[in-house]
Amino acid sequence: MLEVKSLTKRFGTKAAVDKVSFHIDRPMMIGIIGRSGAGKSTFLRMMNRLTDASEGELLFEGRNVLSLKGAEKRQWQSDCAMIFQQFNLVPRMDVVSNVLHGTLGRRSTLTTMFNLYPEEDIHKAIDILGRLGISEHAEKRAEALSGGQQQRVAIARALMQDPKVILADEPIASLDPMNAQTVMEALRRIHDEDGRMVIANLHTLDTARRYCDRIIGMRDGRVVFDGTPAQLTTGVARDIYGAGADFSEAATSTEIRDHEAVEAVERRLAKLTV
Amino acid sequence: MLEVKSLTKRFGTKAAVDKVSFHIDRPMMIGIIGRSGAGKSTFLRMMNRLTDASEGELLFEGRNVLSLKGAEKRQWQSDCAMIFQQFNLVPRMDVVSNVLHGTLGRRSTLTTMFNLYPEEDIHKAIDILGRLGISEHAEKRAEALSGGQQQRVAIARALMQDPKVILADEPIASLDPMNAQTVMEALRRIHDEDGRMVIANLHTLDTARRYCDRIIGMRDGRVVFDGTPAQLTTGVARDIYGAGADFSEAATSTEIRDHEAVEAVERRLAKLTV
Amino acid sequence: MSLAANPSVDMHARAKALIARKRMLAFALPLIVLAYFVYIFFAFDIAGLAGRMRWDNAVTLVSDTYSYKTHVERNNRTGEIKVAVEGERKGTYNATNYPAWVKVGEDAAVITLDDDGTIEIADDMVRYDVPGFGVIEATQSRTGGVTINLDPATLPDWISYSKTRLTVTTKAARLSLTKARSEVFVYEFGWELFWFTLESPYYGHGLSGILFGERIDPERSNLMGAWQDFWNNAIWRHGDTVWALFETVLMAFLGTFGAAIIALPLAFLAARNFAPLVAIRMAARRLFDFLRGVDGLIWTILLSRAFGPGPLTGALAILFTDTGSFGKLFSEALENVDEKQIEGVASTGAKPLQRYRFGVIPQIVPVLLSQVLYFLESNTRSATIIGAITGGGIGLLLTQAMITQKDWEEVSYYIVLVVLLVMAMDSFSGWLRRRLIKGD
Amino acid sequence: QDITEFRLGILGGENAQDRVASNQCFADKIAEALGVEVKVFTPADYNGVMQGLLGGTIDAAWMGASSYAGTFIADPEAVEPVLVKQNVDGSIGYYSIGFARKDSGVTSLEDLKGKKFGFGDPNSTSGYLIPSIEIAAAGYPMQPGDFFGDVVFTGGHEQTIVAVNNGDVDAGVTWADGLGAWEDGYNNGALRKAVDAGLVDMNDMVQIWQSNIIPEGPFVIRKALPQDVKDKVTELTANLWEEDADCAYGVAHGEAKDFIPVDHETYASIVAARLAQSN
Amino acid sequence: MADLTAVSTGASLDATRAHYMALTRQRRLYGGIMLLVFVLLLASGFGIANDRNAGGFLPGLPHIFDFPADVVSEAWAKRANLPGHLLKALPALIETINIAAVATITGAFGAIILSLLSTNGLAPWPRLIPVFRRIMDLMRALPEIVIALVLIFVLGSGPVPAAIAIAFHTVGALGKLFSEVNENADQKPLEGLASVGATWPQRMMLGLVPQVAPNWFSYALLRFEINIRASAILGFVGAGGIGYELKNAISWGQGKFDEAAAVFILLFLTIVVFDQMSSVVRNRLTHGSMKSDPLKGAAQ
Ligand SMILES: Nc1ncnc2c1ncn2[C@@H]1O[C@H](COP(=O)(O)OP(=O)(O)OP(=O)(O)O)[C@@H](O)[C@H]1O
Ligand SMILES: Nc1ncnc2c1ncn2[C@@H]1O[C@H](COP(=O)(O)OP(=O)(O)OP(=O)(O)O)[C@@H](O)[C@H]1O
Ligand SMILES: [Mg+2]
Ligand SMILES: [Mg+2]
Repeated sequence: MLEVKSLTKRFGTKAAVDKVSFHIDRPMMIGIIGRSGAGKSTFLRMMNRLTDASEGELLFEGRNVLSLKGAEKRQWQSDCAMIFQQFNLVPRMDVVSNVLHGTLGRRSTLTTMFNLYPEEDIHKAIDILGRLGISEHAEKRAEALSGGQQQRVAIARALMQDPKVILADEPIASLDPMNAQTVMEALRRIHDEDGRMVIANLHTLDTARRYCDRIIGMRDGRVVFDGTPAQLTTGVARDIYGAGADFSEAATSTEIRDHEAVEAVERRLAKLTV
Repeated sequence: MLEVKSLTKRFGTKAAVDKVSFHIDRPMMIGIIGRSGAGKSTFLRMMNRLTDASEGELLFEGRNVLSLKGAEKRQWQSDCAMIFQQFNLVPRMDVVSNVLHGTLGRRSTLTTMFNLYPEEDIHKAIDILGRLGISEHAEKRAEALSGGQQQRVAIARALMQDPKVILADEPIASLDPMNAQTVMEALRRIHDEDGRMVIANLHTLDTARRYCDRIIGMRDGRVVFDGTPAQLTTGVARDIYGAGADFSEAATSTEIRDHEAVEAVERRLAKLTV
Repeated sequence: MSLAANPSVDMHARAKALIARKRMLAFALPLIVLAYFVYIFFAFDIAGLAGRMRWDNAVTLVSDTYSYKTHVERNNRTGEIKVAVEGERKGTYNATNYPAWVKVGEDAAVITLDDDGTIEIADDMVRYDVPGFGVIEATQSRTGGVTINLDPATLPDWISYSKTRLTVTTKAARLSLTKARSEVFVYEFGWELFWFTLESPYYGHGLSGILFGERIDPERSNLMGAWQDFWNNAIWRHGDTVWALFETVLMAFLGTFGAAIIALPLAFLAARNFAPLVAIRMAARRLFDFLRGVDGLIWTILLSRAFGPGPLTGALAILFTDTGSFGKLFSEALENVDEKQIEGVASTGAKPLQRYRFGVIPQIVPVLLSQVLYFLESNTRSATIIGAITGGGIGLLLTQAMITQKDWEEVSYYIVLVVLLVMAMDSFSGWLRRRLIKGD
Repeated sequence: QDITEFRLGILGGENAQDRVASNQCFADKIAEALGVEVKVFTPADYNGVMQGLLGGTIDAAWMGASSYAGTFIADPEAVEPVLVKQNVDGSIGYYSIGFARKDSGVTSLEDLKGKKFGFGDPNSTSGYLIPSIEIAAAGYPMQPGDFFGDVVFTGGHEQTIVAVNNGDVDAGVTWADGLGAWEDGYNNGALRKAVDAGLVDMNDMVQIWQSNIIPEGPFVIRKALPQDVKDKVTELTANLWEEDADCAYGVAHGEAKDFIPVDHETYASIVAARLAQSN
Repeated sequence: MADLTAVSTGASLDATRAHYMALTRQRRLYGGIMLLVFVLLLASGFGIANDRNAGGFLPGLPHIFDFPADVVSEAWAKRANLPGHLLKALPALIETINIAAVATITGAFGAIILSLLSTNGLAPWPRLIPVFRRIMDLMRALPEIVIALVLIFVLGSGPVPAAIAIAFHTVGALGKLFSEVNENADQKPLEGLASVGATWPQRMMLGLVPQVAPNWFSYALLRFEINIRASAILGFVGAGGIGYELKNAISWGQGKFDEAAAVFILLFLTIVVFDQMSSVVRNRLTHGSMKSDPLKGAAQ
């Protein structure tokens, strides 16, 4: 279904993604982990064709999507939805319009210019919002929503594309734990119910473990782990993160604890590390 | 020394401070507690003459400070220093200048405009900063300092006024526990060493208990408690905060808990500070 | 952290140096400005200016803005006597409607002034009875010139006398006598004939008389007739003035929005993050600089050959400069757009135009709108100046009235209108800005 | 070819509104004669009308002598002068008048050695072009420093009068019709208007110089217009005093005798003067 | 906790749909009407202007370069004179720049005072705020040319009337922008100073000015740029400076176009140079430290 063959992206001389190869044969929920700068975002952006690859192939259902051009490229983009860490919505537009942007790839330029969407698309958008539990905000501007709600709007936009693959680049990194859980559950449910492939960059191990079927670990642009959640032991995690023996997962956990106290210490930490 | 006689402040029809009366006969360290909106800030602001009172008298050493005008009012303000929750320094100015602002009340407008501060004032400012342990930051801009350091600059400014009374409006509310402690200790030390009267609004019971000689509790603009720390039992606290039987002081405590998470971070902290 | 740390002596010295530096700065800036002003004092010759200043001109000007004069003139060759507001043909009284303060007889006129002074014109003689001074009597003859009953050596400075001419200037009136004519200017408060000219049957009728009184002109209803005569007032020309105001707004409107429409696509070419080629971006930027650098007024002159005088030329001149200004402002706004939104739209497979429409436009619309409306207001003011050159709008009327220095009351009328217009545009654009940017 | 509209340009020292109003009857007559709409334009300065005539956006105009010369120099084929205003005394000209304050002791050009002389607008025939040439020809060179201490432009006739009266300049030039008496500021001209407005008292003023007669500005028509249009407009204008004296009064902005034919020769000297003043 | 299991019921979704569709239809209608009105206004406005103009838009378009071409060709023919003309116009240019500078400095000073008097929370007499605001509106609304012409009448022509006229307008224009900046200033430092007994001038000077000075300066620079233009333009009505030279040369027509070209080049270069300089300085000044957009109230 999806085959990545020594995919490489170089910025200048530095390889952000370095001969990445793996193979996925059925729709799964896949988590990519790795520390900052490992190349996770770059990989997803290449897959969505927001960035061009330097080398390698990425075959989806047998077709190399990296060589697509013009209308075909846009067709692929509309088949392969992307969800961003910062939601990347149009904040001044209302929620439904943002969701309807998911149809841009298949509608003519002229009608969309004047916001003229077919009625069935509008209905579908509201249905999707309903499915994600935020239909009552349909008329509000996107900027008026909380982070978790905005991310769900972004997911709704992705669903509106009716994509075969959903890419999510650290979808919960700017959310508080409560919202993070809602969003991850939404993604999982979409995978379970619609059978779409979901690839999510995650920066927390326990999230990856809890929600994904398969986890790929990256380090310095290379794949250093590829397996099930069960195989992801603390030792492996240390490898991926290049951490020493004192590594504790707790520091990156999203579970709800005594935030006040933790934050207080975190602040001291931040001050000291400056 | 200080006598408050049915002091009242009305905003519209609502009385923010409602016939407050009490009497203090020697310099003490006094804590005012009460939940948000109880009228604590309004009382201090009236005392410093930042806000005008609606009714009542406030006699300091026999003189009603509420009826002072013009230069006499400014003279009183310079005798009665105020420390704010948000420090209220001039962020783009250096620390010494901020401290020197404490002398504005007794210097002519023109000389201060051109930075014509007498040399002994500058020396005194540095000495005060030294006493508070931040003299090495004297040349930095105030905005470049941490919250705790800024609050100590604000205290230095207050001391520079050589005031008879120091008012502090929730001086530690925007500080982390470590800084909070430093600041409260500084205030206490000033009281102990210089014998100045200190009145501090506090929102945490344990802080008030630990540092103050006398505690006044306010609720809905009225004084509902006036006594020693020992008299401030949990039952009384429930009264002040209008809480039910499930009230636990822990909710407002500043002590550090959640040992597991904290320890994890502390460990990282330890590593970094080496 | 220890509270007992002792500040080093070094810190004392450094703090002192710091304050000393700040003190220097505090003095330096005012001193530089002062030095510059001293230079200007000499460069602009302010000292000489004080001597050249003419307060009497200012007084003439100011008093003329709220008062008007009526000429009573005897042509000494024909003996004909004429009473006319501002000496204008259109304001000439006929025998039936002389104002109450003047009695015109056969070759004679008697004027009673506000301060109880009287002026008499009879034949070749004028007699001015000035209260508190006495009677000034003068005659002219073809051979003997002007003679006066006072001693020419001891005249007060408000009487100017020579063999050919006598001028007497008092608060209430001005009298002059030459061989050719005897003239009296009588000053009165107000803007003369502002509502109706002397020809109108409504002249001299009050508002209530017109609204509720009997029909004055049998041909027309009172309201209708009064409106017509007011609108077509031959001296003040209210109708033309309103038209001129409209033309001014029209120039500003067309120029501003035309420029915005043209500048928007060009701004994409000049924005770093959208320009296809550096060369194109540079070319677009220089074009904007050029359009802006040549002021609107100069564009007016340059365009006048092709389009001739008129409001279109003014609108085009505003359009040219503002295309430059908008181009620069818009391209800066475009360079500040948030890439995330564009990427979000692009990731759905949107076409380039759709990317601009949904990724870029919603972001820059508030900025653009606010700038365009701001310019609309300030261009209304510019349009008055441009109109003065290109021949259109209220600006032409205003500058012409000022340059000819004839009727300062008209000048003040136009100034009031311009100020009201600009203030109205100011609040209108402010209102629109709030509506459009807060809403949608 | 046919024309669809006729555009009349008007210059003059009057308020724009008055200019339109006093020429409205004239415009109506042309409209009637030609059967097309007539528009009246009143640009603020000489340049506006000159550019209009040169660019073909104005079809006919009353011009100043100097601005006609300027138009001719720019394009000799643009316009032709057809009529000129004839004064009540039969002349077709007016004068440039040099004047000074009486109390300054200046009574002739000779007295102005080393003093400050003021012109009006550099585009004005009587305020600059003619006096700058004739005074220089009389032996008083106009280069600042040669004879006069300084030579400045005040900006216009009205400003010159104010400047002389205020003592900003020691003497200046302005225009007058040369009829009537000096003490009235003549019958017509900038001085007379200033006297009427109460800006100056002629008792304080003294005349120090007068130019040769300067031809009034011509009524010009664009050469490219169809011949019958030119003929009709010219004929109509020439008969204006005879047929509608009131209207003619407005067009001439004042009393006059007639509009009489004129040709380019009348302005040849002005053209020469203007060329001489060009770089 | 917003949960996903509680899927919205069909009924409420239908209501949302219906409501949103109604909203969309209404928006489309309003949007369409607004667009139509705007286009109609623009078109009819253009029609009126075109009709009232001496020359039409379309016939004029091919001749748009006739006049510039005349100027350029004559200037080129007499290019040997250019350096001389440039030199001759230089004093006038300096005068123009001086006018703008003096007007900007004095105007900014007045604007600072008026803006402080009319900012909520800063004004010493809050009740007079509307009065000072109206004063600024009035000063802004009066075109410079009007003030200049009146002053020329009283003071005689020269740079002073122009400087006063521009300064007057600058007070109004900058005053409005300054008071917007002041409004965004942080009140806390001011309150801090008030608590030590500082006087009003001390509070403004020591508490407010450090916060807002960069923004004030940035706006003043922008205004300086605009004022150079304004002072050049006032020269057209006899207020001295380079505009007067340009007007005299350009309206003389054929014969002095070389002079006009020289003055024009000088003026254009000056404007561009100052424009670029001020935008460089402003960019540096406001980099990061500003809340409000300095270009929001750009050229007037
Ligand atoms: N546009 C770019 N130009 C140059 N280098 C880039 C660019 N984008 C990414 N990089 C570099 O490529 C490397 C991989 O970046 P990438 O954003 O993919 O990492 P990541 O795993 O997503 O990290 P994070 O968790 O911080 O988002 C980094 O070293 C980064 O600096
Ligand atoms: N300027 C004002 N205008 C109107 N009401 C005010 C104003 N300032 C304070 N109040 C009201 O007065 C009451 C007392 O306010 P105050 O700030 O003194 O309470 P507080 O005890 O300091 O509370 P907190 O702990 O939140 O600071 C509150 O209800 C508040 O809303
Ligand atoms: Mg990333
Ligand atoms: Mg409080």
